[in-house]
Amino acid sequence: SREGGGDGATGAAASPGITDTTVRLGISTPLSGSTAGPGTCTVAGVKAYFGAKNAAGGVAFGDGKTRTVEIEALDDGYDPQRAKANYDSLKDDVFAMTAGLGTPTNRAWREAAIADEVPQVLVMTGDPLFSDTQESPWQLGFVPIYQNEGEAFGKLLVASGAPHKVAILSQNDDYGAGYVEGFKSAVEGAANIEIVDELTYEATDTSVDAQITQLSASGADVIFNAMSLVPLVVSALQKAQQLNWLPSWFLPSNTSSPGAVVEPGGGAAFPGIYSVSFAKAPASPAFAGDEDVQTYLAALKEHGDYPDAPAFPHCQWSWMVGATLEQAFTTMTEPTRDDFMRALRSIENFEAPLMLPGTAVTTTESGQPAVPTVVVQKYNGKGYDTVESLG
Amino acid sequence: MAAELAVQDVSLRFGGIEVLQEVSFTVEPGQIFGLVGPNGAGKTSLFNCISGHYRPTAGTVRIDGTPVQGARPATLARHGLARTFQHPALQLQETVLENVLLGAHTQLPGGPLAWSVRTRRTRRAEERFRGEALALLERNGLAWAAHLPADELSHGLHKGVELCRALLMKPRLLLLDEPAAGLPHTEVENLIATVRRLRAEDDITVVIVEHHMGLIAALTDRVVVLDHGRKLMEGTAAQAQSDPRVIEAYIGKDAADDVA
Amino acid sequence: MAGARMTTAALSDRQRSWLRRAGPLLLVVVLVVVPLVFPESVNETIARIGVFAVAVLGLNVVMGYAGQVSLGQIFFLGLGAYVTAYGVSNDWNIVVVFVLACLIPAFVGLLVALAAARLGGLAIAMVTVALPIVGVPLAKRLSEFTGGSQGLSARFGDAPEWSGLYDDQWRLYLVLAIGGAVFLLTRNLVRGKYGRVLGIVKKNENVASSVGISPYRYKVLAFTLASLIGGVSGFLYMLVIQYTSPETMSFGHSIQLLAAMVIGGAASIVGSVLGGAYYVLVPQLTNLVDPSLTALLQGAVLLVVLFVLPGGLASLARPLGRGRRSRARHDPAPLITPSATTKSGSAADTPETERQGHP
Amino acid sequence: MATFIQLIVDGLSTGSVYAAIALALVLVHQATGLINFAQGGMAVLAAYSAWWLLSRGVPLVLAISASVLLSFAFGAVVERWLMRRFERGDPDTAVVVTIGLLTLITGVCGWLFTYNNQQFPSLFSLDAVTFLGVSVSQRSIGTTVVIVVVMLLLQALFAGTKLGLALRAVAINPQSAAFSGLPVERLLMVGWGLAAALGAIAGALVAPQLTLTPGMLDNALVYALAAVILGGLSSPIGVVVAAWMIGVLENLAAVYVPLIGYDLKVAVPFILIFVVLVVRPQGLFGRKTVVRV
Amino acid sequence: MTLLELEDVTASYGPVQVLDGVSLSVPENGAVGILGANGAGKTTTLRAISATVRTGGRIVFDGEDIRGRRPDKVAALGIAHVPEGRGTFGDLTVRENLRVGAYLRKDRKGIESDIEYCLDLFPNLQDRIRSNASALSGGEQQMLAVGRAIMSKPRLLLLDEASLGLAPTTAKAVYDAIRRLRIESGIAMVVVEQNANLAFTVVDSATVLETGRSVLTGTSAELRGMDEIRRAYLGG
Ligand SMILES: Nc1ncnc2c1ncn2[C@@H]1O[C@H](COP(=O)(O)OP(=O)(O)OP(=O)(O)O)[C@@H](O)[C@H]1O
Ligand SMILES: Nc1ncnc2c1ncn2[C@@H]1O[C@H](COP(=O)(O)OP(=O)(O)OP(=O)(O)O)[C@@H](O)[C@H]1O
Ligand SMILES: [Mg+2]
Ligand SMILES: [Mg+2]
Repeated sequence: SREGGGDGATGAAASPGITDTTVRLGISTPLSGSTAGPGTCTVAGVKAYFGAKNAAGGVAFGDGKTRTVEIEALDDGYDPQRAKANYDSLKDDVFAMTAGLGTPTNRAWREAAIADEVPQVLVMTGDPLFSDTQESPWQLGFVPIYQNEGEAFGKLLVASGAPHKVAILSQNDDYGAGYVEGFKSAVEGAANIEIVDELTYEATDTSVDAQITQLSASGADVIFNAMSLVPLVVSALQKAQQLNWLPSWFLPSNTSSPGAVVEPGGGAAFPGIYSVSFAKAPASPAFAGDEDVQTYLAALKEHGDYPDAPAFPHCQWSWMVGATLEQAFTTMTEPTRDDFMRALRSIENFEAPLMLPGTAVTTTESGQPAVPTVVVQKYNGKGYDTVESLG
Repeated sequence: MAAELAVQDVSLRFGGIEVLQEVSFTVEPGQIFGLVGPNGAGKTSLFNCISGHYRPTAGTVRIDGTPVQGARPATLARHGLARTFQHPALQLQETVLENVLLGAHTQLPGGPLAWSVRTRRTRRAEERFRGEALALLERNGLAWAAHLPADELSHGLHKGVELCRALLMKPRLLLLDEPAAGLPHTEVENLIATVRRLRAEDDITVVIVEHHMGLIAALTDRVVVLDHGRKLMEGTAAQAQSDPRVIEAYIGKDAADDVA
Repeated sequence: MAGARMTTAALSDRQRSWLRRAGPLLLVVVLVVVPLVFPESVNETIARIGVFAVAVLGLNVVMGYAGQVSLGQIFFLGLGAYVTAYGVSNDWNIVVVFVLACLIPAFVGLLVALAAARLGGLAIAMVTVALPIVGVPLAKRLSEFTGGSQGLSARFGDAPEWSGLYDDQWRLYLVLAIGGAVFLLTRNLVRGKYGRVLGIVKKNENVASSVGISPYRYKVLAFTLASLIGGVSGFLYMLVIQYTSPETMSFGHSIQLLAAMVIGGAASIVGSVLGGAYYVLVPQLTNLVDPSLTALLQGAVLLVVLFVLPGGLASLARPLGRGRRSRARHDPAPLITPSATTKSGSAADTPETERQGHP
Repeated sequence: MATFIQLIVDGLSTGSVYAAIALALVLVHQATGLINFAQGGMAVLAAYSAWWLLSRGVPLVLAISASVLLSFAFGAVVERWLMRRFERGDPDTAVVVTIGLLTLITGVCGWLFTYNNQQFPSLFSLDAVTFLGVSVSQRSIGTTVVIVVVMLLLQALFAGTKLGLALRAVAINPQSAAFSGLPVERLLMVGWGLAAALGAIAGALVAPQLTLTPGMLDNALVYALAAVILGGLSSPIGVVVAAWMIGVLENLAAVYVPLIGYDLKVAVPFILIFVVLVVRPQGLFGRKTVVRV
Repeated sequence: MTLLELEDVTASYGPVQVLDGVSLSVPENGAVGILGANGAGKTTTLRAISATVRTGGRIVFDGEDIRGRRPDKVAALGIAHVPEGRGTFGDLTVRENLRVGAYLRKDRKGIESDIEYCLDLFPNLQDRIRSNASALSGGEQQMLAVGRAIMSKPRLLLLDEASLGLAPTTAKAVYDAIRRLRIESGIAMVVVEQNANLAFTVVDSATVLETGRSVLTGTSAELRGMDEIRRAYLGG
């Protein structure tokens, strides 16, 4: 950047994208292509959250001013190059970049953001790099790093004490790898856990039947299934039933939606479908009455231009991103990016709306994203219930 | 110096079809040689066997004694063999001049690098051959068309352009496949003159496939008559035209009477 | 009429030679000034256009000029980018890195071509499709070189002190210099000898071989050149984007490159630039209009442009040239009546005047 | 052993998905001489229209039939108002136009129906049929059967019927076709219409398995193309066989060839293409086209 | 009465006008020849009739002006055009080519018998009945093109250098056949032919084109009598 140091350094002078009455946030996320579904959610949630706030007059900042929040969301089609382009076009007129989905698309402009001292915060990737304060001073991940999710389930499995044969099927990228890594670290050396077979698939595959067939032959009673593609998860569940192989099934947080995945997959047939989560699932009857969920769904329709029931958890997540940002704003005493980062990094045990009991936003520990913890849940035929133990 | 062409027991088959069967003949250096015969007799196929576009199933083709059957057409072209096609194949979008200049390919010096930095040498060569190409077109009465896209020329004129393209290759052996087809009488006479001049000026061997017996008679030193892939007879044009088998199979009894 | 034809010809000749001298000069001046006058974001956009203009140019060499359908061009961009990223992050000398970023893709391209060029038409297309499609998982597998699916970042080409330029200006100069050189060389190549060769190999291999051109050899040559140019674009990609990952070379982008080539104008140098601009600007445009309608808008734009200009954007310039050319006319010696020629004379002039109306 | 056979069966049912699109590609190519990248997109659009009808309470079979008819019309319209302009010109341009069409259709679907996955009910139940340790869903069987039927119909169309002959003639040489009084423009529309209708069937067959999204067939398309080239552009039977080969060999390679594995199994069809086409340029079952000198 | 009437027809390719005023009249069952140098406009004239080039003027067939109709509509009126050069369907077999020619006909039996007719008119085709047209020799393709036109049982036949690339015997056979067709089925025809001797065996009148306009028209007898014609076209 031509500013070199970026005018954040000069203290009181306001950073770009913020005035006394408004603050602009930028998002670069896939709104077209194969990841458009979740991508759209990452925008809808934040938009809905601040839409509602703005309607109520705006957000009260720590410097005593009340500002309305504008969201500038651009489509990068999951193409790193376009993500960088979006960043370049936004960096000078937004205060901070946030909520964008995807590892490569966020990595593409990470270094530039550091050089320009532009916040790239609460992004939707479990890539640990974004939560490493040394490496990434201007970044902060939001969702639990993939490892945490895998680990949580691994721990649960170990805790069950009973012997388990585990088959692993994971997506061949950092996403799948992260989950598996976390899971393995948890079951490391546990006597009762044996990993009998481990396969991968490509995000571009049209079917994983062969993998399921091969795994079913392994005689595993648990499958650790780190997949990010709804259709494939559905067909995997179906295929296993056809082969009438019925293991306990682990699904990641982003492909465990009751409505979109488990029901069409006929999940009821399995002894247990487990997932990890930190957000209330609107579809689950458990939360039907929950007024968090009510306000959320209402706002999503009204301000997030997202009429249908949210099909991906990313909608809930980005809603929480909104809340977390607000939390930071309220403790911000200067309209500068530096002060914003300071404020953002000093949130502790903030129970954002829609958060499940036992989870909270904590930004103070390095190496961890804003949401460090998840709880393991089990499918109950309609939605999920948090569980402490297997079975 | 003109090439000698020796075709020996050449046979060619496609699946079940016997296209050529043990055809043999020799064309002396500097001769103008005629190849005639009914449709589907195998004349063009024989050309293809000589120019390397087809690989004879049996037999040998020798140019100046060296066997060339199965050699790639491009290789033969680089060794001085040029041909025209029965169905003129031009770059219709390109100008006539560009089409003719293709004939200069093997004589243009320099590799991709030289041409992408446009060394003096390459520019000079390009200029020189442009000149030669234009001269050739002039000679064949096509100078006026040099800068027209080929598709704006009428069908009959494509033959002429192809001839120029072949001549720019400065061949030692030239194969012409029905050069007179589609030309009106006057143009045929010009063509005859051109080929004669060719033989007189640059020393070259020419083999012509043609159904225009007038042209064959006027030009050729010897002819071979093919029928159903076999050699029916060999001799002078006059002998051929008077040979009953040839009249029977090819020329037709009362062909003469038609000519009013 | 002969006279008339000559004067028009002479005229257009003079114009041409004038352009030939002034044109390039003007272009150079513009290229030198541009980076200095525009704001950072514009410079970055122009640089990005440069990157993909080069990529499209490569595709044009193999497909536009030589007629070999290649759906794999993006792979060579990706390869070049990876080589660059790897070299830079192991801080090798940048010149060495550049050379390798050209040669390695060229070599891979050569190997692929040696095999693919044996096949005809669509088969080649399918073999080239394989490149990005296999390339992505391959890049993930070779994670020690490629950083796996997390990709590689490499920042280089910052403005040196003495230049007194901002980084974006310096980088843009680099892009313009390297890209410009590639364009100039390619332009020269596709005129004259090799232009004719590629043209005939595209249209009619039998004729090509009959004039001493081995179609196979030149297909391989074209493909190798395309890969080399692809490698250069990869180097520039790294210079400008500073990050690459398997997604960089995903099949979809290869298809978009193809679209960009045709939109710009196949077998056209200017077209390659326009294609690069299309590739970069249309997504930005659709983002301005409505980020959630990218695909819809892109599709619409592509269809509209091609519907109006089937020859691509470059054809905007062409028809003028064609229309103006006065039509030479064959005047055979009068066969029947001497008057025939005079008639034909007037006959040829009438369309002449007509043409002034609608060039 | 059971696994081995199971893998083959799985491969066949995956192959059938590719075959479905491949057949439509063949139809268009025979009738217009070009490769239609939008084929998958048009199938998706058809599937969505069926899905929409379903959501309005129309019974499945009716909805699909309706979508088939709609697609026929759509295909014809696309030919008449879009492709017509490019049929005579440079084939590359025409292909890119179909790419643009694909993008547009994807965009429209995403806009109208969002990018979320929609469940599409299947004509056939998911229950597995099991014999000698191998289980296969009735859905896969049904899909395969339908595809075989369509394949035979196409084969018959091109081999025997006057319409098939006319379609091919127009694709090969429009001008001479016109000279013989063939209604060139109408035939082109019919060709596209038929292909689109066929695509609609394909869409309805595979949508339940892939779940309906705007990009549902993007990945399948590449395999379909591979099948078309491998099988021989002119032979419906050829492409179906090729599609099955690809599906099966892909699985076997992934499982039994460590070097390839699941991540690089996608290379299999292309290796196959290369090996086969070096020997048989016209593809497995393709009719050899002679280029005379 | 006249079947086809051209009244100073003009034609142009893009901006390039190549016919300026060609007039021509073909009576029912009549045969008219067109002579002219290369590039005179013979092919274009036929194209003008079969509507494959942009035209002006009047083109009246069987009483109605057909100018500007679509080629296939014109063909449907019973006008069969044997184009210059390769007019065949390369990837179709010889038999399929002939069947395409008969596309507009409904009488199955008639079609089959006519196919047989073509095949013994052109024995070469008989031998190659199963092979792709693209494999045929130049002359054989020419035969096939003529055959296809005959298959459509036209009222008006447009022959563009039908003898191009045909061996003398074959060329003669073709023209004999055409003459017979005229007599037996009363087909009218426009004959473009460089081999004027051959042309004059069927046509009763002819017009000479030069640079896009008719400069001379007359009966065969008259024309054959003229020295210029002899010199230019008959080589007498
Ligand atoms: N596609 C075209 N574009 C522009 N001009 C053309 C085109 N085709 C033909 N011409 C011109 O139209 C004129 C008449 O061409 P036409 O083919 O009718 O001649 P012709 O009498 O058939 O000659 P030939 O005996 O060689 O077939 C010629 O001057 C030719 O240059
Ligand atoms: N590539 C091929 N495949 C199949 N048959 C072929 C092939 N090439 C030639 N033939 C057959 O070989 C025979 C001879 O063809 P060729 O073109 O040599 O005849 P020709 O003597 O040139 O006849 P014409 O005087 O009509 O040009 C023809 O029957 C043709 O069908
Ligand atoms: Mg021949
Ligand atoms: Mg003509």
